[in-house]
Amino acid sequence: MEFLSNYIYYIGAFGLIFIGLFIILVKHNLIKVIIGIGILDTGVNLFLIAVGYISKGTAPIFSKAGLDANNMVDPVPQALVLTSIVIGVAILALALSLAIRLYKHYGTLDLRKIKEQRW
Amino acid sequence: MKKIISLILLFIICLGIVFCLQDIPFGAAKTKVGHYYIDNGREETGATNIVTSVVLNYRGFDTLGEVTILFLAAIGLGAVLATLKKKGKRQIEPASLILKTGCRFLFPLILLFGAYIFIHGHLTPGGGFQGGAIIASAFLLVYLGCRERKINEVANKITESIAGLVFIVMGLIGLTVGGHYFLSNFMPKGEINTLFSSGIIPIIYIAIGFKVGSELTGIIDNLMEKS
Amino acid sequence: MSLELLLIIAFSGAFLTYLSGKISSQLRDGVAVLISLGLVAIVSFLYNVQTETVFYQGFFGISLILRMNSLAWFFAIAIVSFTALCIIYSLSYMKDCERSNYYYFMMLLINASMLTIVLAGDLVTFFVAWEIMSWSTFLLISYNRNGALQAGIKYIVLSLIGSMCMLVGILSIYTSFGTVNIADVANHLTPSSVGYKLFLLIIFSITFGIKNAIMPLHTWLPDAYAESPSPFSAVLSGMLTRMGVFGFLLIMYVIVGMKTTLHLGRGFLSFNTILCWLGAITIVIPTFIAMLQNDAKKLLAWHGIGQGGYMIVGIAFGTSLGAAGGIFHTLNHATYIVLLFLSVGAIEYSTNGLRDLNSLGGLFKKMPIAFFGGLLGISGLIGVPLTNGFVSKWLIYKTLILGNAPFLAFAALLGTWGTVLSVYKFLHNLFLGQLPEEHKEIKKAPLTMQIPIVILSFTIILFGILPGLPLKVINSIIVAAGFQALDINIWGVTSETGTLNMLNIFAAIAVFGAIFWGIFKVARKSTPVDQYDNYAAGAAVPKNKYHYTVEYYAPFYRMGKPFLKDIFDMFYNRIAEAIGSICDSVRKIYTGYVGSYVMYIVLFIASLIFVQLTWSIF
Amino acid sequence: MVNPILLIVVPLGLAFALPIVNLISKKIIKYIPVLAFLFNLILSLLLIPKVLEQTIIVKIGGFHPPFGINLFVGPVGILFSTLIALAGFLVSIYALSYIKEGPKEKYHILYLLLLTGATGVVLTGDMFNLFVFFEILCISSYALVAYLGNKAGIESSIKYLIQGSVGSSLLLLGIGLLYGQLGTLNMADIANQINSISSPSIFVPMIFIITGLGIEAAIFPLNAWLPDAHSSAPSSISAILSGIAIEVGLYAVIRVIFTIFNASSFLMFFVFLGVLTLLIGEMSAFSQKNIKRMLAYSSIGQIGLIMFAISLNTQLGISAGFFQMISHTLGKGLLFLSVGFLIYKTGSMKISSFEGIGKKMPITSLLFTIGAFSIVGLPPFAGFASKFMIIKAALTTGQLLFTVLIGVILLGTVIEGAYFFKVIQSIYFKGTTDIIKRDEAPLIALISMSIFVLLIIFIGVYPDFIARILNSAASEFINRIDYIRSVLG
Repeated sequence: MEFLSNYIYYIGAFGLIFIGLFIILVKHNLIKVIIGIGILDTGVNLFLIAVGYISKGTAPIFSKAGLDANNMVDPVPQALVLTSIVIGVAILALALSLAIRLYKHYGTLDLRKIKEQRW
Repeated sequence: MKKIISLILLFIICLGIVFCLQDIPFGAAKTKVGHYYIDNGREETGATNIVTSVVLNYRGFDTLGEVTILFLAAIGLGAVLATLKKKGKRQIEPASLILKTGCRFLFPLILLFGAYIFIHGHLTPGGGFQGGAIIASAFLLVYLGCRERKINEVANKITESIAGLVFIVMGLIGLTVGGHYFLSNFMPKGEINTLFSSGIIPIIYIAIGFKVGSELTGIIDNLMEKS
Repeated sequence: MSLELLLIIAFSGAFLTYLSGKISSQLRDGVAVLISLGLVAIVSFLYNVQTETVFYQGFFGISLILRMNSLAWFFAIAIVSFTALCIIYSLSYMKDCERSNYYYFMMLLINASMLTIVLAGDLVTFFVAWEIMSWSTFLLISYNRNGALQAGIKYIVLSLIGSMCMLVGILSIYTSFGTVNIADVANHLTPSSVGYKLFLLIIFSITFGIKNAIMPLHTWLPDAYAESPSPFSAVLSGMLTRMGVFGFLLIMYVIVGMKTTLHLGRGFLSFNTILCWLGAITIVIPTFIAMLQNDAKKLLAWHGIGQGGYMIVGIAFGTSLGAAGGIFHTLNHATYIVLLFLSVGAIEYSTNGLRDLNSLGGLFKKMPIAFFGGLLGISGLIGVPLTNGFVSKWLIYKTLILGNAPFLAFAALLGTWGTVLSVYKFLHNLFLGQLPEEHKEIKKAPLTMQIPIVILSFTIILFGILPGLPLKVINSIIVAAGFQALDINIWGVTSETGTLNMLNIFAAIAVFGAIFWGIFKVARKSTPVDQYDNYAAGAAVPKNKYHYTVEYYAPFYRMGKPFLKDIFDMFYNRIAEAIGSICDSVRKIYTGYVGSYVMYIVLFIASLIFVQLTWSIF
Repeated sequence: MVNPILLIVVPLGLAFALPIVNLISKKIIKYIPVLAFLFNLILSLLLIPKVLEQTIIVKIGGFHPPFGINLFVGPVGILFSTLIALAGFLVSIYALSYIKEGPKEKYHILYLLLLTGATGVVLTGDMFNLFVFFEILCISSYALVAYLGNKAGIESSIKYLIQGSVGSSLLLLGIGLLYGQLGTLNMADIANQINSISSPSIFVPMIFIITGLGIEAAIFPLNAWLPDAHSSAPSSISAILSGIAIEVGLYAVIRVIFTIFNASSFLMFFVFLGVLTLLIGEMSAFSQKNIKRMLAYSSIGQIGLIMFAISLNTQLGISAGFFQMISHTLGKGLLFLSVGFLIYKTGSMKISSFEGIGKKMPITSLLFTIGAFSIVGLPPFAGFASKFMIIKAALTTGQLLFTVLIGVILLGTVIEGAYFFKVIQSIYFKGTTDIIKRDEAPLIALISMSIFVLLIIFIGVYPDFIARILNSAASEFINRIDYIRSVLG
């Protein structure tokens, strides 16, 4: 139980990462695959935040006097996650627009049927 | 079969990560760089929100890249959807009066809230990206509520470009006046914990707020209109 | 005249020809002839010059060297003169062809690159020129479209294999000794191990063996010769293929050195013995395959392979007589094979591209010059006394007999018998026998085509009667390679076991010839009849019914066909097909299904992590 | 003062400004990339002598390296940025006449950003910044692959996007793991501390990072997107993707292996992977009917060759690898550009449809031929010089294994030669013999392609011209201590 409470964020993060990868690997529907990419992204972001967390820490904002600098979480992963989220948004937006175009061309989103480019 | 193989492979990767994570104890003390930022961030940048000082000053170049990526997504989306033939006028069912009025009422408030978020980025949680996203949500609300309304694409583009240019120009001014470093905080840092403090951070965050807002709006617009 | 300037003229001449062709075709013809003759003049002025100059140092700091000595001069003069003759010949042969600018450009480019090969004083220059020669040859082989395409691909693939081998060899020399200067390399190589020398010899032999079409590597040659434009076939067979002989001379006697090359290995398995036997095989089999050919150029092509065998046997046997014979045979072979290709070309020109031996015949009266060219050519090919082929073959036979190699000698002799049979078919089916009806009226070959034929015919006789002229140069080559000098006089060679003196032979033949001519004149009884004045079983033979040239050697053909298949060619084709199908199945891994692509990525990571966790090798 | 930051900022600023310019005048937008990369080219060339003397460390925001982001402008960086600017400049000139349809201003923005991303990747000295620029490079490639909006383009783009985003997630995961262990993102700082942590916990992030970057670098099992994407993009973009993008990806991979992780034992694996990549690429290209797909597979082969050379881990090997990158950029760029107009005029990508085009477009065909010769490695073109250097490097090591592998590589070269020569035959020696009316590519495109040819011949004949920078570049990779010291002071 202690193990779980110690590592729950890691387990959650990697759980999301593996769920995302698993979806990308086994699902045939493009939208599901894009959702998988989203989950994968989220998992990575969660992991980054978990890396910077310290037990019972506060946000690294000196909004009022008397905050203990030693009790603040690492601000770097938060900055990284900010960037990473934006990148995730960009990729998802582009992927969805491509999915729209692809559906217009093929009339399906089943990746097993979208195999004109091969060999 | 494929599922089993996938699971086995993922399990192996999982094992590797577990081995690796042994060296990264959860919730331990802060690491080197983070510690430095928390200790020196206020003096060096003048922002009380250390995340903001990291995002815009210490790692400002990343943020420039980040803004670029969002810009890229908007442009890329436009490029992908551009050649799509528009179907005839879509039949839009007009929204109910309550919805319309609600939208009209909420729209300026959301804008105001977004502006508040990005203007106070260096003091409180939040910043340009968050504020921009909130602004974009206001436009999304308009799309959902007052369906016949459209954004002014030209104005949107101009906002987007100018906001991006402001970022670059601020950086270049830093290159010429502020100790010859790109994106250096050449403006007076002011008194900590006041609105007009921490040099170029608020200016850039405002620019980012506008840029993110207009870009996300552009994306929403493209997806709504062209599909 | 410095060597750089010579090469600059050669290369820029090629470009100049192309550019002038854009202005007018007459100008281009003039420029081409001028350049090629100019090169002949310059090279002949360089006779007996020995120089070595560094001309460029910008290529990774390697000093690139040009060098002139007797070996280089001998090949250089041969290259430029044969090319010049072929260029002159082309003036009318290529007149109405498409892309003639391109043709002349490539001819002169090949000429220039061959010239660079023989003048190269270091291996990098040698290789660069070799490659330029290879790809430009490919571009010209493919010129005739259709069948030529396959031939071109076959040529360039084998050629690439060869040059890659050579590149490895050259770079291994460069990394071992830090120099590519041929003379320096030879010095450095003397103390190195036998194994390394053998490695070099073998790896270079693959390259040169492919170029010189030694038996298992010959497969590109018949198609390439047959499908090229005839003047280029002549250059191809006369000089370009013989760059292989030059290469063998270079690697065996200049770089590795005569003393070590001979008997490198154990007993029968020594390098030069094996090369000799490959040469012997190359003499025998292609000669008999040639007999079955019905395409005039293909027939000559197979002979080209066979004659290459003589050169290899001569060179690889490793006595002064043999080396001289091999080198001399290279020159002689070039003379008569160029002549034969030009004669065939004249027929092609006159009959609008026919070269099928079954459908030609009786052209003797129509094209006397071509006939005499062909006659002298095949005489040289057989080695009839008073032609140059006789001298070099005599030298080679003598080497083999003196060297106690009866089987090799027998193989050489067998080759000659085969040659006699097959070239007679060639001469008969083209010039003798009945003239088919449709060739009654044919174009006359123009003067520019006849001049080279006449010059070459004259050269055959000249070198046949006065072999001392070229042998003098050859003597200095073999002396430079470390062999004992031969005792040369203008009429032939003197050696302790028997002297070759063409003067005596000439006298004897002249006397017998006069006697026979006299008898023939006095006792002549025949009456000429018209071509179609034929009767069989009392009935007049319908025209074109019995055509002598069809299915010549039919019984032999039936006998030999099962055995004389080109098994190597089939073997290579099989390999090529196999590689093709392997390649085709390899690309099936790109299935088009994106899930499997991601699976590859995950598999990559998982396997690496698995390996690391299990064995921790990284 | 010329500051290397301008190499990134100026094209970026121009890209941001382009929508406004487009509103003012639609005609001048296509000249903006030309200007931007001309500026970059001049700036890079000006910087080369300075950089060769001493590495320039650009501190962004004025913060000292482990705390702020820095650019590391060493010989490698400047070599790549020159190459990127050169290719970008020439291809943008080409695009003046090539890009005629679609949302043009978006094309130019994406094009600018693609190359800006590439420049950023090669110049940055920060791990996360590398990731950001890598994403700029990747996302603009996704969009540009789909630019034509046809079935093939969209399909390739979405497949590329799926694989690429999986890769970037893995990359970020690796960076996160590394940050968790070392608490820093600066490459020099990571490199400085990397020996202090145990091997399994360093291996996993390394694998993630290499895989993430390796997807863009087209290393063998990770390269399935490449043939689709390179063959479906507009030809000018294919030239950039083949000539710049994958090489920048490979640069990132080897930077990670050499400088950051110092994983020389891993390089042995890379040698084999390189040979495998080469063989798979060449064999897949062998029986292709589609010309652009063939060229794309050939790029995979070339990447394998570069990997092999660099993984030899000697001064000579690494500089040979860089040389091969340069000659590949020039050669493959030229091939894609010339093929672009061949396809434009015939309307088909099938090799069989090029029969007889040698008469219709003699100059373009000639340019294609020279590019093919250079890629196959025939003298006197650049490909020969680089191949010469690679073989020399492999033989200099004196190990039998490398000699054998060189044999395998040369076999791959023969296969490559076979399929390129088949195409050349179709262009010149197949089809009708009738006189066809000339229909040449536009002059401006021919000029830009001719510059490629001139460079190919010049470098092929005079390789010493770039020898010094190649040598310094190789030293930069070999001496990682110098790298760390020059950044951290």
